[in-house]
Amino acid sequence: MRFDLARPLDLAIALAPDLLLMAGTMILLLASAWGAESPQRQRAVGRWSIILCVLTVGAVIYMWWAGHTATRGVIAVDPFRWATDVLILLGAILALALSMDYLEREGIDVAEAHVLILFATAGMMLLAAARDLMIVFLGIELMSIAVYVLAGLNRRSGRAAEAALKYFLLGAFSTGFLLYGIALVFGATGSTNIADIGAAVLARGLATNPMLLAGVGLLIVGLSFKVAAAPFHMWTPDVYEGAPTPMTAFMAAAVKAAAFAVFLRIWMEAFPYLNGAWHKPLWYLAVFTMVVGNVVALAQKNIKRMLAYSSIAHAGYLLVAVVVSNFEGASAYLFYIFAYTLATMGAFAVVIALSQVGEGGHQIDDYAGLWRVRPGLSIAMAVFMLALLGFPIFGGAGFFAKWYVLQAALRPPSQTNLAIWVVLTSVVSAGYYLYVVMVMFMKPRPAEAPAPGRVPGMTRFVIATCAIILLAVGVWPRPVLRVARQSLPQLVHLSEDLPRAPAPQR
Amino acid sequence: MLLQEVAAAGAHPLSGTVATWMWLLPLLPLAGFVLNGALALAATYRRGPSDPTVHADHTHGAGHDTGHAGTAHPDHDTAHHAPTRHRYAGLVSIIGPAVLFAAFGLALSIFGAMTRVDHLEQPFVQRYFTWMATGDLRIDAAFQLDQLSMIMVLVITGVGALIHLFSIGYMRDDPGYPRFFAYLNLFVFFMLVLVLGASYPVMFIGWEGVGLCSYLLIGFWFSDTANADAGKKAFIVNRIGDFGFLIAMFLLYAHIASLDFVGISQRAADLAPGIVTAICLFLFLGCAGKSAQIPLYVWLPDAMAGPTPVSALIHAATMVTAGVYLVARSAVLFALSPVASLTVAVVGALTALLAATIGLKQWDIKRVLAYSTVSQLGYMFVGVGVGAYTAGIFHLVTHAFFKALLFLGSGSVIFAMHRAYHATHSHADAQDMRNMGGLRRYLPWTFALMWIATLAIAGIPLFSGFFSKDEILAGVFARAGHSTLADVSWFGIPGNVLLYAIYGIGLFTALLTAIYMTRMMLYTFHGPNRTGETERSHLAEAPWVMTLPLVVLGVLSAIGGWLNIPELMRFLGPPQWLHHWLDPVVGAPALAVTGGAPVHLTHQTEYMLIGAAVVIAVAGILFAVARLKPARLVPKAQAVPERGFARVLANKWYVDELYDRSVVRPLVGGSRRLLWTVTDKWLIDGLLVNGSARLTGFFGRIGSYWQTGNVSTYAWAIVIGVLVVLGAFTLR
Amino acid sequence: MIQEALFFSAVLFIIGVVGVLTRRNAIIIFMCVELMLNAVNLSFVALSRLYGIAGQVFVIFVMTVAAAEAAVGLAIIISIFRHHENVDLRNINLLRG
Amino acid sequence: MRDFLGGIGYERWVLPALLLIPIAGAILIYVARIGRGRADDIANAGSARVIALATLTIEFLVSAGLWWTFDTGRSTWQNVVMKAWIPEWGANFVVGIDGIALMMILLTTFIMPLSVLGSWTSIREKLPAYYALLLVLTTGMIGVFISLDLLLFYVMWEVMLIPMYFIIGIWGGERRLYASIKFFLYTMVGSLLMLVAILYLWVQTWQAGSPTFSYDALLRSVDVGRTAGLLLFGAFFLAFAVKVPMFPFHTWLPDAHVEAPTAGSVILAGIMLKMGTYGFLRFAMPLFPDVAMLPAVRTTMLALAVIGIIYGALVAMVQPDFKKLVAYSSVSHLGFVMLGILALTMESVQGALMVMINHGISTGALFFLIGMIYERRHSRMIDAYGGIARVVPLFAAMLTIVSLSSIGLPGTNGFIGEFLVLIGSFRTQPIWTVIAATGVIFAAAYLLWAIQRILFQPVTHPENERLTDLNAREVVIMAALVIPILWIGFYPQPILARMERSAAQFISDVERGATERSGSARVGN
Repeated sequence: MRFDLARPLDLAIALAPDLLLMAGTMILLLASAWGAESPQRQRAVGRWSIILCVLTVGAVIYMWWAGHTATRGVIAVDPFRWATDVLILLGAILALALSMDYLEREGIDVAEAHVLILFATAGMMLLAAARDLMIVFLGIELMSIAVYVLAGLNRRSGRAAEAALKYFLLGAFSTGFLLYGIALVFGATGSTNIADIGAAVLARGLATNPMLLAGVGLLIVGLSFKVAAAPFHMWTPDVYEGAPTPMTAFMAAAVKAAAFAVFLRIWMEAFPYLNGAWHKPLWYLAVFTMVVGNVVALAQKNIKRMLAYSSIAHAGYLLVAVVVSNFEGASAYLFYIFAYTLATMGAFAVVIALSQVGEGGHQIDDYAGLWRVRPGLSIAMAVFMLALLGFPIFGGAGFFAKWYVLQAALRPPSQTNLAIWVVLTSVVSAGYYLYVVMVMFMKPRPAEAPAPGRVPGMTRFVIATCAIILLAVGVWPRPVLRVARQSLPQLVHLSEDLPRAPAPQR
Repeated sequence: MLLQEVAAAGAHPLSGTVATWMWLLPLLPLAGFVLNGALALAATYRRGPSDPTVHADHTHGAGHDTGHAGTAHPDHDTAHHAPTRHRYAGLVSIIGPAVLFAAFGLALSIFGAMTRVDHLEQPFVQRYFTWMATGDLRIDAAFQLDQLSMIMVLVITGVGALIHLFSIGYMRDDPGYPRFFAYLNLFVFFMLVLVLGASYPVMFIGWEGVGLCSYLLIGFWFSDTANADAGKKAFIVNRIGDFGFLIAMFLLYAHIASLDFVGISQRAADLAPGIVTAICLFLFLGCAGKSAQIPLYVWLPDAMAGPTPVSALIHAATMVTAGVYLVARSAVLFALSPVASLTVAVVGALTALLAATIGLKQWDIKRVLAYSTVSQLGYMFVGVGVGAYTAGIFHLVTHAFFKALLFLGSGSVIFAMHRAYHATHSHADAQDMRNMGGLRRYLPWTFALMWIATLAIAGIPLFSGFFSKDEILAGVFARAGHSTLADVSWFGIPGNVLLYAIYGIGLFTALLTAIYMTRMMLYTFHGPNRTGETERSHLAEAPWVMTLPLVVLGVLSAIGGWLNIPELMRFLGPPQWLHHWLDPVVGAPALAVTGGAPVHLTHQTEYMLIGAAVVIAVAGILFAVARLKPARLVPKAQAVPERGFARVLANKWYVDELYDRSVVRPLVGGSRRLLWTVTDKWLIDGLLVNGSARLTGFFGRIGSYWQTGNVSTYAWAIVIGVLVVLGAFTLR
Repeated sequence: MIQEALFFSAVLFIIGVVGVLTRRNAIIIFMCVELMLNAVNLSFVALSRLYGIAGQVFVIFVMTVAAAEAAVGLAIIISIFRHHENVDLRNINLLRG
Repeated sequence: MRDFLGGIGYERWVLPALLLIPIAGAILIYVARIGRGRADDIANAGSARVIALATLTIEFLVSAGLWWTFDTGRSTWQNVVMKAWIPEWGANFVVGIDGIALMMILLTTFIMPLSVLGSWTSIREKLPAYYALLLVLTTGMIGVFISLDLLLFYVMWEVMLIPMYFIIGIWGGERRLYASIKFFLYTMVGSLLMLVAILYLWVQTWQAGSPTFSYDALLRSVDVGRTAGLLLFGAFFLAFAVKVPMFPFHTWLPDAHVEAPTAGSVILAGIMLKMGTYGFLRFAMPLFPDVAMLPAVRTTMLALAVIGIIYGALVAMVQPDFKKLVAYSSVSHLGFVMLGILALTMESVQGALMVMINHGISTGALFFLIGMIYERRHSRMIDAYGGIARVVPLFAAMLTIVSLSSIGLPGTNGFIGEFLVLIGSFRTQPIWTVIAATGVIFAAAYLLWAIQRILFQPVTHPENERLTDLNAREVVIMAALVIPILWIGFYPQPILARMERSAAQFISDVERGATERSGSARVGN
């Protein structure tokens, strides 16, 4: 059925899954704050959070199945939103599972960690639904603030505190730019609704309006920071290394998914008619991100910093999908994020399984000869590395992800040179991904190296599911592919009523 | 498909006769090889442990076939040590020669069948199966029997059988006895395939096969580096020749799309003159490689490192003559290109002269014979070069007899010398003439028979050598006056002048031949004995199994000339028998060279030519007897090194050193330094591959260096980013 | 009137940015970021004269969010203080490379 | 035999079966390992070897059926099996064979069981993983040869890489890390560019209405104009030239060969090098005939091929390490194959195919022999040996026969291939052929010099006295390789007959395509 978003009841129903999640989170917040801190409480809250997420996924899938649409309004009701929601919730569930074990092992009995993850997820779902710059700002802030705290969760370690501080200061700084961008766009077009902006740009031919262009530029800056695109990426390695590993995984996967969802939606709806004015900067941004991400990753000796740069590189590949900014780009984004989330979550899960208490043992060379001691873990890690590299069959869905992005890039108007950049940087990425595999499989196990402890239940579950799903989709990608192709953002067809934007009074 | 084709060749007069069994000729020696080879391996192979890595360090693997006699003589064939005969020696010495005699018997019966058929125009071709057929190339595994190949088969099986007999005695105590006979049989198999092949590719199988066998047999005593090197050198130089043969085949196929002799003879006429010359020159490059002509003759003297029967069979009688057979077989092509024929003749003459000069100053008895072989081969190429194909083949046959005899004779001398030195445990060189002298008292049979061969090779009348060599020289002289060769000019020199020059060189070489052969005889058999007091008593004639083949060969080299008696001497027997016999094969091309009509010399000129040849031969012998004083010779140990021109000759005009420095060393050194180190290691690997890896690594380190860790740097990066993005908008 | 307001808010914004770049103390930097946000609020209020009430609603949103951000931010700065006795950013570079 | 196989629907299930049998074997190896504890060295993981050998022997027997059921008359694909894989993109699981693919499959299934036998005792640790990787590698290789869908081809092409990377990396020699990463990156650069080329072609079909990866559809429909064609051909060329390896892209081969375990080198040289030339035969030239036939492009490729022959032979001559020598000799042999393909006459293309098969057998045998003496003496240096013919006569006999086959002595299989390539190429490229023919001389030089320094000459090292001769297992391997060497040398006709039509098809595709597309005067010799 078709929601008329002007009526609050319809709006509430349209936001049902988000409201369900937020309500659940409130309850859990009270529950975790009620009693004394203890590992059992922490695990209980964790379990309940996962159940809540699963319920939300159920709600999302119901809304998706019902096929609701909505008039032009503050939020969007289209399959693209539901698909992004599912991906975000998938990331959240995996992060929650990992953090339950991790917090117990590290002795941080902070049940609120799970609640914060849920808050961040709520923020992201809001972003996915946002069709108004105001909602975008709200979503970003809700997500970011929760994640700032998550980064600094481990009160005992100075590194976590430093990571949180850096993320906070630079996050706030970039939000400033984002906000200023929104203001300028508001100033130029008179509205914060993406569809109205698009219509206004077309109606009043604002393509060359300096104020609008400046606003768009600042919007790109704000979102690029969140996505960790190249010149704005410098916070990522430090924050990823400092933050507790499950939180890093959450940041790498879910945050990126949400941020790119907004990126895509704005660019496909608001600014398609700027006759490519924004095309050039995004193009350079994508190439620069890919190159910096991959090349600097080569020099990394710490696995978490390496994975940080790898996530920057993948942000570059996703930017290619944005640059293409057509339906192919959107479905390529969805498929890519699906594969990327599984691979990154899996990789960080393995890192958790192999690291000692107190964030030790993160040097790649500590993994020397691991295959001889822990064959299962090393094979899983190899699968994740090859997935991130984009290798067929052994890398599973990773290959089809990169293939889909390349294919989107080569569609007319084809960006052949961009495709070449993707391919060449992939070769460079083989350098560090395979280094991990080589260290694990081909180097002899040093005698004095401590045998890694038993892998806790949930982490083992996460690693297994990620690897198996990846490999399965790698062989038979059709189901995920069909979903990705159909869930496209429902763009406002210009035939609908034009905006009632008030003419600017002098 | 196999058998119908054999039956289909019904039309040929020979099809009903025993000739249909001609495929058995090569098959017999092949069977011999398989049996002897199995025996050789059975004796020495002991199965290794199932897990070699664990077993690697502490077991003792003792192979029987020690490959070399106890005393480590570097380059001489010391045949035996403690007389322990090989376990299967008896069995092998039956299989080896029996197979050859059977083949010889079959060959004789086929020859008989061929003579009964009055005039045999068409060659008898048997196709067994299609070997290679792609696109419009179709090569059948087919044998062709005609008069020319019959003669060659008779020589190969006949002389081969005698040499097998000789080897029973000569190799008696060698631990590698079955292996020797296996390789020898394999050689005969490949040689028969070579001569019986019906097309160039099938012939090429034999061609490279004999090259392989000569490699295996030269390096038979492989534990000496010198022998192994000689084998390798022979094979690689042969391979250079084979390269020429291959290119000739490609040219033939590219231009007349057929490679079998029958097809070529039909279509040879429509080849362009330039192409025919190219084909013939490349074919001759193949012959030069195989039959040791300039510039590829260097391997034959080193091939003496192999056992003497090998030198006799392969490097005197059969393999080295394959080149002459090839030219005779492709007479159709050579007749069409006078320039190529002249080249063959000129190179033949020069090789004959060069080898003869070197032969003068060699001290090793086998090296003298080796250079004499090279020289005589030169003669044969002069014969077939100028178009006197019959004369060339005739000299080939007679040379097979007396050169095999000379080699086997020198074998029995070496056998005796080695037995003597072995008895007294002295390490003197059993092959050096300076250690011999006066052996006629101890080896009477060998002495007498070798004199027959020497007279034959020198060209003394009534001996085989005289008839064949004189026929070649007469052929050259006649064609100088009137033939297609005479009219054409060769690099500016008119044909007839060239032919007369060749005739002159031929005469002078005959003189040199007489001199160095007599020199060899004098130093070996005449004058005082220099072997040494104690050894002298042990010098004795070789057992009958070695002397009998010598006698047979002696008889053949004496009466060999009877095969093709010149017109002039009709009184001796049926004249020009070989000429009429080979007429169907090489008759037409020979006529083509002499411009349609058979050339004939007036009786006066013939007498004059014969007279000159006789005078030369006799003068050579007398000159040697007069000048050389065997008495003044001293054993090799005390011998003073030669000086001046003699040293140049002794060192073979330094040709080996020239090749080594000009070709081998730059090639090997160049590819090590220039190709491998520079191109491969530095340029491609160092610069491009590892270079690009190091470059990206370097940029990576820069990137991580800028990651300073303090917030203000990051803030600056963001601001710069903002400025860049906004900037990008303005300049679009 | 709008132009002057927008220009003034741009100036304020730039002062905020410069403040973030040059200052060393975490709290000062945070205050500069707040300044940037308020600069944007100013431009929003100015623009709402043109496009009606939507601008001012946005300002309310921004202020609440800024408050929440301040709370969380200061908590983080306190945790840094606990580790380093000072909040001078120059010696906070444990994580680098 | 043919009707029996026809009866059980052999055509329909054989090709998918060939892909699945090795996978089943790999799974079986790990199933057999459950609950057998950690240690998997030879002592208690021997079952892995047996399962691998059984699986690959079954694979060979199944594939041997193809030899009889292959219809030499038909020029279309045979035993075609088609299943939808990703319809959205028009990618299907399409497999089928023609003459060329048939022989390559038989070569693969013939060499794989021997390579398992060859590494029976030389691989001593982590056996289950090793043999599982070998089995997966078989699937990858056979997949490349039979796939008629470009996406499937690309996936199989990459799948083949990982097992070999691990085999070299884990069970290799001292510098295995460097060698394996170099091998991987070298091939990956080429194949990723090919990926972009395939995608570009795919987008063309997408624009023309129905997106498809099917080889036949692309063969007919690809017409991308000269400049794009040049770039695409360049991408394909690079991917396959690295694999062949052609001259400038060959430096990975010696390292990979030297450091790989015996079975690894055998498979690398025997089968994986043929992927490159197969790629040229199947994809690079038929898809872009007008570009391939451009005089400049064709001459450059010919030059690289002939340089490869001479360069490979000369550098092989000066190698101290016998395995590196054989590796460079492979560069030389594969140069002949490329010359044969580029000359585009029936004889030369058939010759090229024969050299691909014969090189697989003779170089495979050479690597087995090197592996055998390496197991005994743990050294690959030629100077570490000398005069061992006396101590290990059977080994010496085998090494001599195999070297002669590698030199191309008539009567062995080597000669058939080289002779056909040279005689065929002479008709269209006489100058290049004459230069290439000198390669025949160098081949004799470097190999004979090597086996002389190993087999003949006096015994200088005392350890060589205690070498043990071949055991039963090794004799079986060598017999299985020497028999085809002599058999193909003596009677190659059945193989040539089977490949005739596919070679003719290849030539007509390239020449017809070249004339149609370029529209210019008839391109060719």
